[in-house]
Amino acid sequence: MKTSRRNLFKFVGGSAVGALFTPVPWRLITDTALWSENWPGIPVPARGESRTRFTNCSLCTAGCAVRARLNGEQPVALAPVPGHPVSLGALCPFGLTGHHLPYHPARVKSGPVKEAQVAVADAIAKGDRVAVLDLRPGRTASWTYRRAMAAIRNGAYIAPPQPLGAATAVNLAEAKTVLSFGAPVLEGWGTPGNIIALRDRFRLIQVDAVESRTAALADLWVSIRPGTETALAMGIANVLGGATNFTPAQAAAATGISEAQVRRLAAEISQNGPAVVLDAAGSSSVLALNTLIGAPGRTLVTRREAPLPEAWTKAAPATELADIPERSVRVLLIDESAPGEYIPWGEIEKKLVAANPVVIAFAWSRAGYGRYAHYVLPAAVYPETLEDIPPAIDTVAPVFRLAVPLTVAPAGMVNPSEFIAAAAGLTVGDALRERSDAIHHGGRGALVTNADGQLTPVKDIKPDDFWKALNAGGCWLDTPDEKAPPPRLALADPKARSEQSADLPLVAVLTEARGSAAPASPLMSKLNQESNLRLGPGRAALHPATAAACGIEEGARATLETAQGRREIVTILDSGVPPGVVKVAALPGVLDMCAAGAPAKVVPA
Amino acid sequence: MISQKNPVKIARYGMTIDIDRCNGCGACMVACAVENNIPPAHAGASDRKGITWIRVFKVDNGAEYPAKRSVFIPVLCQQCDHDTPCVHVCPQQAVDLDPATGVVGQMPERCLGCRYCMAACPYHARYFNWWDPEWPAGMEKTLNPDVAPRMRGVVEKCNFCHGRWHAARESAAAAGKPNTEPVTYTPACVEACPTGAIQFGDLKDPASAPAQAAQKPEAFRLLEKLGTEPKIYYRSKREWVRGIASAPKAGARKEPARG
Amino acid sequence: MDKEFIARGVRRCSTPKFLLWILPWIGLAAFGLYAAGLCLVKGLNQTNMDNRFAFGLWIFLDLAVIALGAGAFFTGFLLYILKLDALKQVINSAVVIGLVCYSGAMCVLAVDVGQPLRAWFTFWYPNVHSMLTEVTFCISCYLTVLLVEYVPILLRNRKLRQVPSFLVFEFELHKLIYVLAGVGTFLSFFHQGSLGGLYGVLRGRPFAFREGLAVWPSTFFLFILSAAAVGPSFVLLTTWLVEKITRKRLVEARVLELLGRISGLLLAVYVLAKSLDTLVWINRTSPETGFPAAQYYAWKPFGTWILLAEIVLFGLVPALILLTPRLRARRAWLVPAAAMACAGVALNRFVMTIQTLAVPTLSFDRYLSYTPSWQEVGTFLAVAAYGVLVYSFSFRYLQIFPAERELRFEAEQAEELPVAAGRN
Amino acid sequence: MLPWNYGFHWNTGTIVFMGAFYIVLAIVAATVLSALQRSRRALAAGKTEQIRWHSDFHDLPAGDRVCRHVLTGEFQHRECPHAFDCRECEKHAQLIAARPVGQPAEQEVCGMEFPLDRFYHRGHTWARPEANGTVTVGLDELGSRLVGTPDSVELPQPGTRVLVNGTAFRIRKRGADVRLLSPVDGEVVATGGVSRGWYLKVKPLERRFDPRHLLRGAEIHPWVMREMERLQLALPAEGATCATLADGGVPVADIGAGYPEADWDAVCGKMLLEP
Repeated sequence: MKTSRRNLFKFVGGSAVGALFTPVPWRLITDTALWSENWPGIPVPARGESRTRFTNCSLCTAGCAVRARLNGEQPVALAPVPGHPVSLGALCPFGLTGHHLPYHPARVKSGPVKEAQVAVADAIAKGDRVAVLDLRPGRTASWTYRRAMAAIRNGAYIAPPQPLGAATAVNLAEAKTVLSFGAPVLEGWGTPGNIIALRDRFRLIQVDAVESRTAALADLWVSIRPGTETALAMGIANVLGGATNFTPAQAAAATGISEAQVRRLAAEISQNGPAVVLDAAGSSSVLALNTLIGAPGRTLVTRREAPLPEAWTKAAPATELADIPERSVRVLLIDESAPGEYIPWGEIEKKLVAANPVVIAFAWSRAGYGRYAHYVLPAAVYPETLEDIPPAIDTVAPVFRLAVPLTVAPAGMVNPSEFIAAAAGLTVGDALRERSDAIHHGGRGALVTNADGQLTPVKDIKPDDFWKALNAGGCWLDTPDEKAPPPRLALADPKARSEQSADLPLVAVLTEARGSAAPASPLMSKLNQESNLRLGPGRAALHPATAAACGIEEGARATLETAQGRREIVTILDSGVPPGVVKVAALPGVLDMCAAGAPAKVVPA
Repeated sequence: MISQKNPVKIARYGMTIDIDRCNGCGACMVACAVENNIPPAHAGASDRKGITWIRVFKVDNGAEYPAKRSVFIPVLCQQCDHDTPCVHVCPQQAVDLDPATGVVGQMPERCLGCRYCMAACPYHARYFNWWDPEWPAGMEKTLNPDVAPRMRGVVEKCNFCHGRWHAARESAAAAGKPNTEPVTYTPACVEACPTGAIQFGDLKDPASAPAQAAQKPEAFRLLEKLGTEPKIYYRSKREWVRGIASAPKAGARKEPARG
Repeated sequence: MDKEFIARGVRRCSTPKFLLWILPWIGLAAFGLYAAGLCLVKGLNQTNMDNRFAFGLWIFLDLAVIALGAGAFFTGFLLYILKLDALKQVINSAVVIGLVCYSGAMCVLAVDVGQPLRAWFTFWYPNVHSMLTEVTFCISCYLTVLLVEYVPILLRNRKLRQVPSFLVFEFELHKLIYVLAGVGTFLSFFHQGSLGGLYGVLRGRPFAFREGLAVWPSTFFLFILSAAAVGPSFVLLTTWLVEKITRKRLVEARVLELLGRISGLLLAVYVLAKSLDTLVWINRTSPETGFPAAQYYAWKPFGTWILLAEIVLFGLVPALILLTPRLRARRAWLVPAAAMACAGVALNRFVMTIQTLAVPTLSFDRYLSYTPSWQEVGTFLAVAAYGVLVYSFSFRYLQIFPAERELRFEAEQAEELPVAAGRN
Repeated sequence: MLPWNYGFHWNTGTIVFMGAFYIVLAIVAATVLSALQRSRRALAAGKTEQIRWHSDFHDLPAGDRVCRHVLTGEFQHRECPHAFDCRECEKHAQLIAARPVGQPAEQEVCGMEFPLDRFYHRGHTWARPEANGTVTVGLDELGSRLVGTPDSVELPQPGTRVLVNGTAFRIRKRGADVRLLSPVDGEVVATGGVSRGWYLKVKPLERRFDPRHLLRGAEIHPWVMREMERLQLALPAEGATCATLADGGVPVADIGAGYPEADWDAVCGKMLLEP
């Protein structure tokens, strides 16, 4: 048969049709479908050997035990450790996402270390006042600071105010009634696991201007005018026979609740005891109620600190910021690496000398004091650091546990205690190891190992194994202390509540108490952007009526103004916020410009 | 899929959520995102364009202070067992109800992104990838190797941590268990919940927490009357909370309520 | 300059004038294409749709235009199957309208889905239980049919006819047009219905959920009816509009009246069926799912007025007008009635799409509102512009209205020979 | 779609749905393919001219498709079912058999000559059998007055075949480009022109000329009268530079010149049966 063009066409067409009856083309299409599963740019997770490691979360003093899942050397998931004696198998959203922090876009990667060293050395040489502000006292590092400050001529160690005293713990297990003045009892106060475990055993009365999560879940929510907590406390104190000339009637008038309610609150804490009174602002006049209801020794107890090496005796005292004379500090070193309570910059700034002071911040980001510091030195962030975590306020027994690094810190990170010790010419070896040995030497208490959940008496362990166990995320736990009564607190007169002016018609209420410069995973946007569970940074919530009065609608950009300053915010309408109140997330930036209950106003941008 | 030779013991994985214990911390939401490689919110994302396979809502009783009470309700895919609204609407079988586990599965790699299933779902438990997923530089290293990230333009939803289920199956097989037996495992949200409000198990196993919870008088399911047999049992001792299960009261929610 | 393309014996405006007319539409189309391009390149985050409002302007547009485009299949059905020869005068126009509507809808759908590249999956892994599968299959088939039906109209162009093979193919194809009309009718009946079924089967959305026969909810049949009812009205409307714009008589008055009558008849049936369905839904279907029907209408702005507007104002009223010969005979009544009918069905599609999604299902849900982004509106406008353009070109160069020539001679006589006008 | 795809189940739904889908596809495809096939055959068989005329004929307004026996008043209404090809029309045969066409008194109609020695096509061409067996084809008086002196004439080459109702030759005038329908089947042997009074000489097929489909004798008068009426309908009354037909005027040598307003293309198309 001769091959004409016609025949060729016939052949091609025929074979094409024939091919349709074989699975080949169809298979091909199906596979294309599978190949088109994803397109370039979508990351493909690396596969590695799956491991498990334990550590303790150092994002707050709760120091919850963490079981980390590693893919090769890379932590890919963090989970609580069920049945852990201290953290009781709870982990908060921040703890669950801790392994994201090293990759936080806001992280500081490098800093002027040399210049900072020179500046400090210069000041020390001149004998000027050099101070360390330790946002999380009670750590081994804190002792290093104190020793370093003692080693130089004019050093000072500053710790944030601890109204109940550094050694006082709240013994919730004893409490039958908890009266909380805005303390976020169920939102990250103390050790979450502990509170959850005890929740059914105490009656929670939450005094809160807005319906915070704690207020929503409290047994009783007392909604008072923002900023009138002290007034209410004085009123209650008066009922309880506290020496004050502030009557319940006055309290009622100030707070906006009925006098009967004031008396009922007083009755609750006095009769339905043992009770404890907590205050978010830590005002002594509120906490003094504890003295009136006999909390000290029962619900308020002293907690011994974990044993220290004898060598560490020469240490500077812990001074409160307030006690530092104004304009006296030449060089201020702020250790922000371990997040703690944020002190508004205004209060710190007062203490600095007028003429070219030097502020050095050891920080993971510039979000905190980094905004004011002359030198921002990059500090490693959880879970890169090896450090101990001081006990939380509701931990009655002495504990010692380490945040163990799960990943390697990037180059260029500065270890604050090494930096400060070196500056002070103090030779510190491995302080943590020394501490561990001291504890082991003390011979008290037991060691908790996470892998098996065993509780082994310290006596039965060798020092090296003890140290190893601690580095494997273990936890040393002492027996609770004999009840030594904590210092009694005196009643002060209520602060005159700053009156609303026509210029600043609204009252600012701070939420998300964990709003210090503590790092948070970008994934928290699930809670504060992709849902309304929490108030996101840079956002403020208003009652729709209030917003309408200010001429603002949902999602609008606006400016929050207080006597101290102004700040851009995004407004959110929330019928849960009482009228006349603006609810803002307590970020450092916000805290610098407005305290809780401060008069404020919101104007459209 | 089921093989005919050795008939699979049918499991019906379900959940029980004790609303009286939920303190709205949101641990379940972030744990879910970590487990299932859900990226942080895109700059433009809102609570209506985000991806939260499990989402905790703050719900109040509509009253004013002092009568006002609020609770937190985690809402995830309710894994409807009967007339599953999303399954039969999908034009290309990207959604299926696994007969062996009762889990409503979504195949993002087959999804066209028509969003018909989202319109069909009464619980708004399905989420669309409005953006391509993006992680801050380096953070993609923390992705869970067991779950593939999804591209933009496809729908996704809770699948009771299919990755974990699969892992459990593997280890069970490695341990020489017959693959016909339902495996026991724990989804990320259950593991993460600090108050233990969320419990997970096989409804077919009378000893399991959800099976027990289902019997309790305080148990209820959302929009039960639709007849879709959801497998998430909520619990509350409070009458008004159980009322949440039923259809909305006309105009009950005047202003936008936040939670 | 393009005279040899224009059919003999019809009068068309000068080329510059025509360009002037299409220019703005081209501009609009270009803008719309840019908007659509954004959605394709950057993704659907460009729209204001969200997880709760998964459907928006586009789906509403699709439903509406496909309902209005039903004129194509229904006129074809009446002409070729039921032999209403008078409709020969509008069938071509109806086909063009149908083509425009369906192809437009397809384009918008391609933008609307998140992964257009996977559109073919529907054909590859079809889930035969999904109404959307039925819709996809039927619409794509029917679009093919419409294209085939459009070919003869195209090949009748004066210039193309010179090419022998075109001429012959057109002639042969036209002989078989009955088959296509039959197939088209079958397909259309199904996908118009499936579009209704789309919402009727949403068990999870009691506002839309309906009971029905076998696998088909009542909306399936309502959509078929309403589409068939509104199709002729839309053909009537467009014809009238073209007559007004071009200042020509294109079809005999009796044809428009016939269209009106058919429309009115079906509309009346539809209104009846719709009312019954609504009653059943309010009193049984909805309450059984735990949703008292009253609550759907308690959210402003969608009060009961919308229901009344849909059934009475834009349903019953036009139906009655179109069924009254005396009114039908007057353009002043006929055309507005047709317009109202179209509006009514569009409103129905709007309610089914938007209100269904806006009404909350969970008790702690909010009643949602949604405003389309400019990208969405742009795409919408592009489709409109595309329609106008295709129609304009077809009208200029193809014989959309076969009766036009004769009517023109008559008209010219009638101008000064009232006697002659009496003829025919 | 296919059994080996994940999620595929054999069940009634699938079978019914897919069945319907494939059937529809098959029907549409078959329709298009058969149309193509048939047109291929038609082209091969050289039916183009025939088809062109048929589709033209379909496009003619009903009024222009009337049977010749309506012109003579034998019917009230009758549409020609054979596209003016009476050769295959039994009705015509019967009628002619019953009443043969008579001869009229004079061959002048409204001042135009319609010689009786020839046969007239409805498209205004005439055919005159010659002694030598060929047939002369020309344009009748009304036709020539319509086109006047053509701008150009396009004649077929000698040797080309012309078919009844097919294109005989084309004429261009005032932008009107019209084809003239051939009254005979046959082969062109010679071409003339306007001046010669005839356009083609055609050798009929099988040497015999069959005029059954053409008008003759007494049929001419009523037909021309009707043609005048059509012409009058086609021409606008305003702007006429000569006495309009409506006023009973007779067509002038070049009607077009009298109607500068007229869309001449349309008029010629209408009169010469090319819509």
